[in-house]
Amino acid sequence: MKHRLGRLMAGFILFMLILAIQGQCAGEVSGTVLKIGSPSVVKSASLLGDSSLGVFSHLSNPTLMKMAENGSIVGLTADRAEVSKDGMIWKFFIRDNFYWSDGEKLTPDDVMFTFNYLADKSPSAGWIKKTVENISVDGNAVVFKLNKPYSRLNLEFATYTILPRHIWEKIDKPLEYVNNGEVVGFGPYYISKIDTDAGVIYFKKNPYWKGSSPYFDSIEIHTFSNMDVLSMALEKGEVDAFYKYAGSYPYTSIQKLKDTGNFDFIEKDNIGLTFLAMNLKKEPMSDLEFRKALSYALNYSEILNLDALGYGQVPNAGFVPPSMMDFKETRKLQYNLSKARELLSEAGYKDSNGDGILDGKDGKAIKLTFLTRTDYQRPTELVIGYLKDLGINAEIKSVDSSTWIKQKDAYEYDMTITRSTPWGMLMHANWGTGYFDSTRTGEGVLHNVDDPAFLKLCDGILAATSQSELKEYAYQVQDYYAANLPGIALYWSRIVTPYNKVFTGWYSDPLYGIYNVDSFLEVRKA
Amino acid sequence: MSPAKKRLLRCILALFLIVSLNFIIPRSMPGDPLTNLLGEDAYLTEGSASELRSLMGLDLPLHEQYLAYWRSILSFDLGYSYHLHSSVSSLILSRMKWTLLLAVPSLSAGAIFGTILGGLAGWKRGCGMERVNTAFFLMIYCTPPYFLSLLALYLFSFRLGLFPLKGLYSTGSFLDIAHHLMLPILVMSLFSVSRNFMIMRGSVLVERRSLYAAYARAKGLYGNEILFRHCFKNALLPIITIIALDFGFIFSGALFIEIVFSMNGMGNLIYDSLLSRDYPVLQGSFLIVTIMVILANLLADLQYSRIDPRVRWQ
Amino acid sequence: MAGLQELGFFNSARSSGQQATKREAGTVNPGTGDAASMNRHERGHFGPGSFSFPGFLGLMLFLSFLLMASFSFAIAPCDPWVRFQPFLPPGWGHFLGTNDLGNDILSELIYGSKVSLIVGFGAALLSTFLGTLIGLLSGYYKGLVDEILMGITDIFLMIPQIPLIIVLAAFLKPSFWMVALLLGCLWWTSTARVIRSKTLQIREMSFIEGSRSMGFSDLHIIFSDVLPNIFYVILPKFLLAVASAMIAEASISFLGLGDASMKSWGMMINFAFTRGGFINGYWWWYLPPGLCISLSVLSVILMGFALEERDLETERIE
Amino acid sequence: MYPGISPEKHQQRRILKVEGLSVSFPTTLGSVMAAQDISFDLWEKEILALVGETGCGKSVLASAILRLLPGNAVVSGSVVFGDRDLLCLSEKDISRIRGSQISMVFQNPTLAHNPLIRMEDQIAEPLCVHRGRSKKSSRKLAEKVAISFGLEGGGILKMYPFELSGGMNQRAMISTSVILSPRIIIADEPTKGLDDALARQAIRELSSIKEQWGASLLLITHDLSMASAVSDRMAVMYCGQIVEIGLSSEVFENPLHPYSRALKGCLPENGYNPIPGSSPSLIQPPSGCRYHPRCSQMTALCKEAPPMMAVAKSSSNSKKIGMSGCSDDRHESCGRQVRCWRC
Amino acid sequence: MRQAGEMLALLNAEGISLEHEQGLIFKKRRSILKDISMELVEGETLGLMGVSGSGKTTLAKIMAGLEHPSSGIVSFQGKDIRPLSGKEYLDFRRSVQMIFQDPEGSLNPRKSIEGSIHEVLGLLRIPKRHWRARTSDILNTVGLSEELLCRCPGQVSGGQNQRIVLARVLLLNPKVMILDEPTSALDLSVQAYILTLLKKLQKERGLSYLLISHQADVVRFMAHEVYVLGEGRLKRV
Repeated sequence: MKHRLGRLMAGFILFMLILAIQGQCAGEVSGTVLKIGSPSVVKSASLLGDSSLGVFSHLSNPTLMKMAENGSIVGLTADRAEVSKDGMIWKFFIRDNFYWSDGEKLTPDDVMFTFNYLADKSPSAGWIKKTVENISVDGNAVVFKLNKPYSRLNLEFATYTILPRHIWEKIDKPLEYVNNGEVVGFGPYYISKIDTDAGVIYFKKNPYWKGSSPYFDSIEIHTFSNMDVLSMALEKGEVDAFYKYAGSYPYTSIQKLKDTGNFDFIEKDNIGLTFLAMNLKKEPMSDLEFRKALSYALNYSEILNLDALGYGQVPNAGFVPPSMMDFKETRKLQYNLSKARELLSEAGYKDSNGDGILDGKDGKAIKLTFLTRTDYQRPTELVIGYLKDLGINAEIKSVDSSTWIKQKDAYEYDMTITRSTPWGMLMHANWGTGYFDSTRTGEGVLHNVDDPAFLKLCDGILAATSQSELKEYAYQVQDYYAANLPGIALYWSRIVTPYNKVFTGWYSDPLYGIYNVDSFLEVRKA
Repeated sequence: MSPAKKRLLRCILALFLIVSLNFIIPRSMPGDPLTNLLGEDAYLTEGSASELRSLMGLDLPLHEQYLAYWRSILSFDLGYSYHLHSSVSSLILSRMKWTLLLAVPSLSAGAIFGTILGGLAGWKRGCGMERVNTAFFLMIYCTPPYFLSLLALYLFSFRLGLFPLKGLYSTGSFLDIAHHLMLPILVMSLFSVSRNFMIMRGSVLVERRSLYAAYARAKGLYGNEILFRHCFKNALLPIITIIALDFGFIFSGALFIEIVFSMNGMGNLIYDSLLSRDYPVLQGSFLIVTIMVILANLLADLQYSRIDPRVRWQ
Repeated sequence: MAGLQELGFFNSARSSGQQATKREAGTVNPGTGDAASMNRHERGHFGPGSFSFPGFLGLMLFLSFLLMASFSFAIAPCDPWVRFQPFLPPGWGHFLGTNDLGNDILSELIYGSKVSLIVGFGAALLSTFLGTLIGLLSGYYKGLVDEILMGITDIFLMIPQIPLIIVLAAFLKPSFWMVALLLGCLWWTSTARVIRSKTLQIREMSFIEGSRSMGFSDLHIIFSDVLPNIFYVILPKFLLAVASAMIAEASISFLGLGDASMKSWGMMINFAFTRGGFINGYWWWYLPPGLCISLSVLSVILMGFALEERDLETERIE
Repeated sequence: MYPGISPEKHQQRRILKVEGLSVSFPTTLGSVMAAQDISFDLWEKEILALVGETGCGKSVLASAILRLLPGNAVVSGSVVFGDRDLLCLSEKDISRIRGSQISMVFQNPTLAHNPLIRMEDQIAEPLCVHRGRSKKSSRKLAEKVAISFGLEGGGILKMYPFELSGGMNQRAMISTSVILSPRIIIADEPTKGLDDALARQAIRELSSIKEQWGASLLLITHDLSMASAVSDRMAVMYCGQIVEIGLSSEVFENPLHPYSRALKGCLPENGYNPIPGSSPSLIQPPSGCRYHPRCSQMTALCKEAPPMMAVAKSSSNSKKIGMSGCSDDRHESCGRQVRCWRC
Repeated sequence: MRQAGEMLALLNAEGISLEHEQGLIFKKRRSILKDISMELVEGETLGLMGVSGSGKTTLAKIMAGLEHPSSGIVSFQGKDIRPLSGKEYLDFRRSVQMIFQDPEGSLNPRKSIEGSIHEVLGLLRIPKRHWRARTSDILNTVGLSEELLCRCPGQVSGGQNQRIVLARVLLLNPKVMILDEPTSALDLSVQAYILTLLKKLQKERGLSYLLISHQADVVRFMAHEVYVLGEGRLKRV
C-alpha cells in the first residue's frame, strides 16, 4: 500500500513537471504581437456594459474627438467640430476614410445612430436626451441641436465610442449584449475575441484600415486582477507595457522595474488628484479661517512621499492640477504648523483647559469624525496625525464604499479623503466643479458648496461659447478654490506608465494615457 | 423517521433558511433596500429607480415579496447584476465550472492523499517519518490559504517560472488548461490534504485503540495490514461526514486561492462583487455555494450509509 | 508542575498509572508495540513518563504571544503609529524594517497580536459557551429538545461560514468585534455536536441516574455531574475554535473587510499585498505577520492536540 | 466432571514453557508489577485454567505470551514455544505465530469484531493472512468451521457483528481462532458479560476444542467453579503471582493456599463467605507473602516471600492421579506447587 | 399468599405496561412490559430474574420513578407517585433508591469520594459542622476506612466503589432499595462481601429490596420471594 502510494505521488509530480515544461514551450507564439497588461479586469464581454472594455474598445471604435497633449479637444473620427455663436448647434465633420472591419464604410449615419442609440439605451448617457434636441446628418457632418448652450460637448464626445449601425440596430439591450467573438470596429485594430476566462482581449489589424499601417499584426490586452502578478508578468516579459485608465503603475513597484534595466517610463501629470474634503455645513469646517489654518497643518511633502512615493508635486490652493487646460498658478500650499496654530488662535480656537485639545467656538473640545474607505486608509492615517499635532482629535470611521456614499450624501461626516479621476475633473463645468456643486448628485460627488457665487461660475462655464470666456471662468474657479478651500488637494500625482524598452513610439494623451489610436499607430519594436 | 429522511429534511430546512436569510439580509440592513439589492454601482436616474422599485416588487407588502422571491428562486432566477450587466444565474453558471475544475481534483486529491497519509501517521505515531509528515501538514493546516497561495505563486511562478502567472488558459488546449490550473490545484490540494490529514490521524488514533484492532493483531496481522484491512475503513467513517462539513471551509479556501491566482471562478466573482458591493451576485453566489455544500453533505450521507452497515440496518 | 500535569503534558504517565492500578493493564496496544518501542519506553524519554513535547511547545509559544499582546506597550520598541523612513529593510534601528508609511513593523507585529488573540478568544468563548449550552441541554434532555436543537445545529453546520461571514461583513460595518461576534455565533455547532454526544454517553452512566433518584435537581446534575466530566472535551474544542477564528480573522482582514483603525496581522499582509510589499520582495513585511498567524494558530492547536491525546489516553480506562 | 489424567497423558509433550515471566509498567507513581516471576508449562491437549480476581494480572500474562502488551510494558523472563523464545522474536515473526500457532479468544466478542466487515470475512481472515488464500476460497472453509460451532442458517455469516447476539459473536470468535488449527488457544475471560446460559454454552464449545482440534487451551477466568469444571489443571493467581498450581480437581477440592481456600469459601454453595480486607495495589504490593495482610493464619514467617514449593504428594493423591510414572521434569510441573510457607 | 393488611406494602406496582413507539409518522409499537403487578413489603427482599434484554432494568427504573410506564400505576405507601409533589415527592424520592450494576459508573469520576458524600449531605441540608461525623459514621457502616475519602472513584476498587454508593444511598435513610445487578460485575470475594453487607443492613434497618439479577445463586441467597420476567410478563417462582 505504501509503495503504491509512493508511486502514485511520484506519478503526480512527474505529470506536473511535464506540464510545466510543456507549458513553457507553448508560451512561444509566432507573429508580431504587442501585449499590454492591465489591472482593469473585463468582467463581461459587454461593450457598453463593462467600463473596462469600454476603455479598451477605443482602439477598435475610436471616439469622435480626442484630447490633445495640451488638454485641448481636437478631432479624431470627426475631422473637426464647429459650434454656433450662441453655443446651441454643434457640427462634427466626419472623416471620409474609415471602414468597418467587415468592409462597410463608416458614415455620419453611424455617428448619428450611435448617439441616438446611447441616449435611448444607456443610462449613463442620459444627459444626451436632456441636452440634445435632435441629431441630424448634413453631408459629411453630424449636427447636434441643443436646447441650451453646452460648451463641453466636444469634450463629452471624446469619451463615447462610435458603433456600426448595421450591427447594433438589431441589438435591443446593449448593456446586456455580450459578444465574446469579433466586435466590428473601424480603428486600426478590431476586437477579434474577448476571452474573459483567460483574461485576454485579442485585437487584430483592421483589413480595411486606410491610414498608416500599424506595426503589429495583433494586440493583446491581458488583464490581471492581481497587481503583483501583473508586475511579475511585466518583469518576466510576458506583457510589454502597462496600462490603467486614470491610474499609474504602483509607485512602490517602479524601482523594481527600473532595476531590471529593461523598461522605460512615460511620466505624465495626472489630471485627477487625491483631496481632503470637508463638510461645510458643520462647525468648525464651515469657518473659512479654520480651513485656512488646516491647509497649513498638512505636511504635503510627507503625504506625497508616503502615499505616492514622491511621484508628483505639492499642490496649490487652487486645487486644479497644472496639467489641466487653463491652469492658473495660485498660492502653493505649505506645511507650517506654527502658522496654522497662529491662525487658529486668531480665529478663536483655544485650548481653554490646557489638555492639549482645542475647543470649538462653542467652548467644547473639537472632536471630528473622519469618514474613510479602505482605499484611503493610509492618507487618512496621516491626516489624522497632523490634526493631532494641531490639537484636534479626530476619530476614524472606517466604512465600505456604499456606507461612505450614504453618509456623505447625508452630510454625516466632518472630513473625508477621496480622489477624482481625470474625467471626474472634467465633468460638469470642468476644473473639478462637479465634485463641489451642491446642485449635483452622484456617487463620488460631495456637493458641499452651495455658495451662489460658485454656482453662478459653474453655470457660466456651461454656457460659455468661446475659449477666452472659458479661460476667464477657469481662472475665477481656481481663485475661488484658493480663497475658499472647499477641498484641499493633498498632492498632484504623476501617472507613470512603464513599457518594455524594446517597444518605442508611445504617445500619451491627458485623458486616456497611452491607450489611444495615435499611440498604437506609432509603437514598434526597436 | 429514519435518520436518512431526517437528514434530508434538515438539508431542505437548511436550504430554506439560507434562501430566507438571503431575502432578509438586504431588507433588514440600514439604507435603501434598492441599493442593497442592486449594488451601488448601478447607474440609476430617479425615474428608473422608482420604475425598478416597482419592477422588483419592493413596493409590495413583505410577505408577497417573499413569495415572489421564492418563485424566482425556483425558476432559477437569481436577479440581475447591474454591475456586470448580466443575469446572476448565467454569471454563476459560467464561473462555476472553473471553480469546480479547481475544487474537484483538489478535493479528491486531498481526500485520497490526506486520508492515506493521515492514516499512516496516526498508525505509526511517534515514528520519525510520520513526525515529519505531521509537523509539515500541521504547519500547512495553520497557514491561511491565501498566504500559502501567495507564497507558492511567488516561488513557483515568479522565482522558478514553472507555472504561468495567472488566468485559466492561454491557448485553451487541455494541456494548457492543466498547466495553468496545476499550481492552484496543487496549493489547494495541499490545503485539503492537510485538513484531511489531521482529521484522519486523529480518527486512526482513536480506532487503533479499539478492541477489534487489538484482535486483528492477535489474529496475526502485521503492521500496516491492520490499518488497511481494518482500521482504515472504520476511521474513514467519521471522516466522511467531517469532509463533507469541511467542504464548505475548503471551498472557502478555493475562493481565496482563486483571488490570488486571478482565476475567473466563483471566488473572484464573490470578491469582485464584494468590492463593488454587487449584492445580487454576492447573494446568488452565496446561495449556490450553500447548495453545493448541502449537496456534498447529502452525498456524504449516501456514501456513509453505503460503507456503514449499521446505518442501513436501522 | 502540577498545573502542567493537569493540562496533559504528562499524559500517558498518569493514565497508565491509573490503568495499571485499576485493572489488568489494558490488554493490548495494536499499534507498533514491537521490541523497538518497548525498548524506547524502557529508557523513557523526557523524564519519568512520556512528556508531551508538542504540547509544551504550544504552551510556551502561546504564552509568548499572550505576553506580546498584553504587554505590547512595554515590549514594542516604539509606537506602531509613529512614522520613520518608509521601506527600510531590517536593520539595527528597526529589527524588521518599516512599512510603506514608515511604521516600525516589529511594533506593528507586536500590537497586532492583540486583535488576533481577542478575535480568536472572543469568538471561541462565545462559540464554546453556546455550543456547550446547546450540547448539554440537547444531550441531557433528549427527546424533542434534542431533535429541535440538533436540527438547528445540523442546519448551521451546513451553511458555509466563510462566505456567509463575507456576505454579512459586506453589509455590516467592519470592526473586529463584529468579526468575533459573527464567528462566535456561527462556530458553536461542532462543539455542540461533540458535547451532545459526550453528554449522551455520560447521561447513561449510572451515577447520573443515581443522582436523579436521590432527588438532585437537573441543574445540579448538569453542572455538577455532567459538565465536569465533559470539560476535557470542551477545552480542546475551545482551542481549535480559537485557531479557526484566528485564521478567519486574518482572511477577512486580508479581503479588506477588517477594522482599519486597528493594527492586525491580516491587515499587515493586506497592506503588504496591496502596496507592493510582495512584488518588491520585502519579505520582512509580509512574512512575519504570516508566520505569526501560523505560529499562534499552531500554538493553540498544539495545546489542543495535547489535550485531545490525553483524552484518548484516558478513554482507554473509562 | 473430569476424571484425573488419562494414561495417554504420559506421551504428551510440553508445547509452551513460561519461565520467570515478569511484566511491569513504569508510571510516575512507581512501577506497577502486573506479573511477577510466573512459571508454568502448558502440555499438549490440555486445558490450563488461570484463576484470579480482577487486577491480579492474569490478562496481562495472557497478553504477554503473545506480546500484545502496550509499548510501555517492561517484560522479562522467557516464553518458549517449540524451540523459540517468543519474547525474543521480531514483531514480524511473532505475528506469523499469532493466529496460526497460538490464537486468542477475547472477552467482549461483540467489540472485538470489526463492525464494518461481514462475519464470514472476519472468520476467514487468518486464512488470507497466514496462508495467502483468496477471499473466496477461504470463505468456504470459514463456513465449514462456523457450522461446526453452530453458526448456520439465516445467512448469519453474511451478517455484520452488530446484527448478531453476544453468544453468536463469541462462537464466531472461537471459529476464527481454530480455523488454522493452532497448537494453543488462549481464552481471556470468554464468559464475561454473558448470561449464565450463554456462558455455559461458550464453555462447552471451548472444551470441545481440545478434542476436536487437538489444541491446548489456556483459560483465563475469575470463575473458580467454572474453571474446575472444565480444566485439567488450574493455577490460582493473586496479586501478580501464581500462588497455587495443580490438577484442577485437587486444587478445587482441596485447596492448600489460604487464598485459594478463602476463594472457595466465597462460592455461593459455600455460603458467600467474604475474604476480609481488599486486594492490594500492584504498585507497592505487601512484602513477603502478598496475601499475608488478609491471611487468617499469618505467622512471622509470612513477612518473607515464599518461593513456589512442590507439595509432597500424599499417598492418596498419588494413587488417585497416577503420578508415579512422572519423570523428574514432568513431576515438577505436573505436581502441585504452592507459594506458602505453611504448606 | 399473605393476608391483606397483615404487612404494609411499601411500593406497589399495578398493571404496568410499557410500549416503545418507533417512527414519527408510521408508528410501530413494541411492547416491552405487559401488565405487571407486584408489591414490595417492608423488610423483605423480592428477587427478579430474567435473561438479558427482558426489560428488568426498565422495570426497576419504573419502580424507582425514574421512568414512567405507558399505563399502570406505581404507588408508594398507597399513593400514586406520578402526581406527587412537594414534601410528599421529596419523601418518596428519598425513600426509594437504586443501586446500579457497574460500580465504576455509579460515582462521578471527577469528584473525590468525600465530594460525592458531602454532596448528599448538602442535599439533606445538614449543617456543615456535622459533616465529618456523619461521613465517618456512614463509612463505618459499610466497612470502609476514612483514608479513601480523598481518592477519586477511579482509584479505588470495584467493591469499594459499590460500598461508597451504598453509603451515599444510606445517608438518605431510604425504605426501599432497588438493586439492579448489584454484584454481577464484581469478583467472587467482593460479591460475597456486598451480599452479606446488604443482608446485614436489611436486618438492622428493616429495608426492603427489589433485587434484580440473572444469577440464580444470588437471588436464592437473598430473596424471600422470586419472580421471573420473560417476554414482558412476570411469573412467580
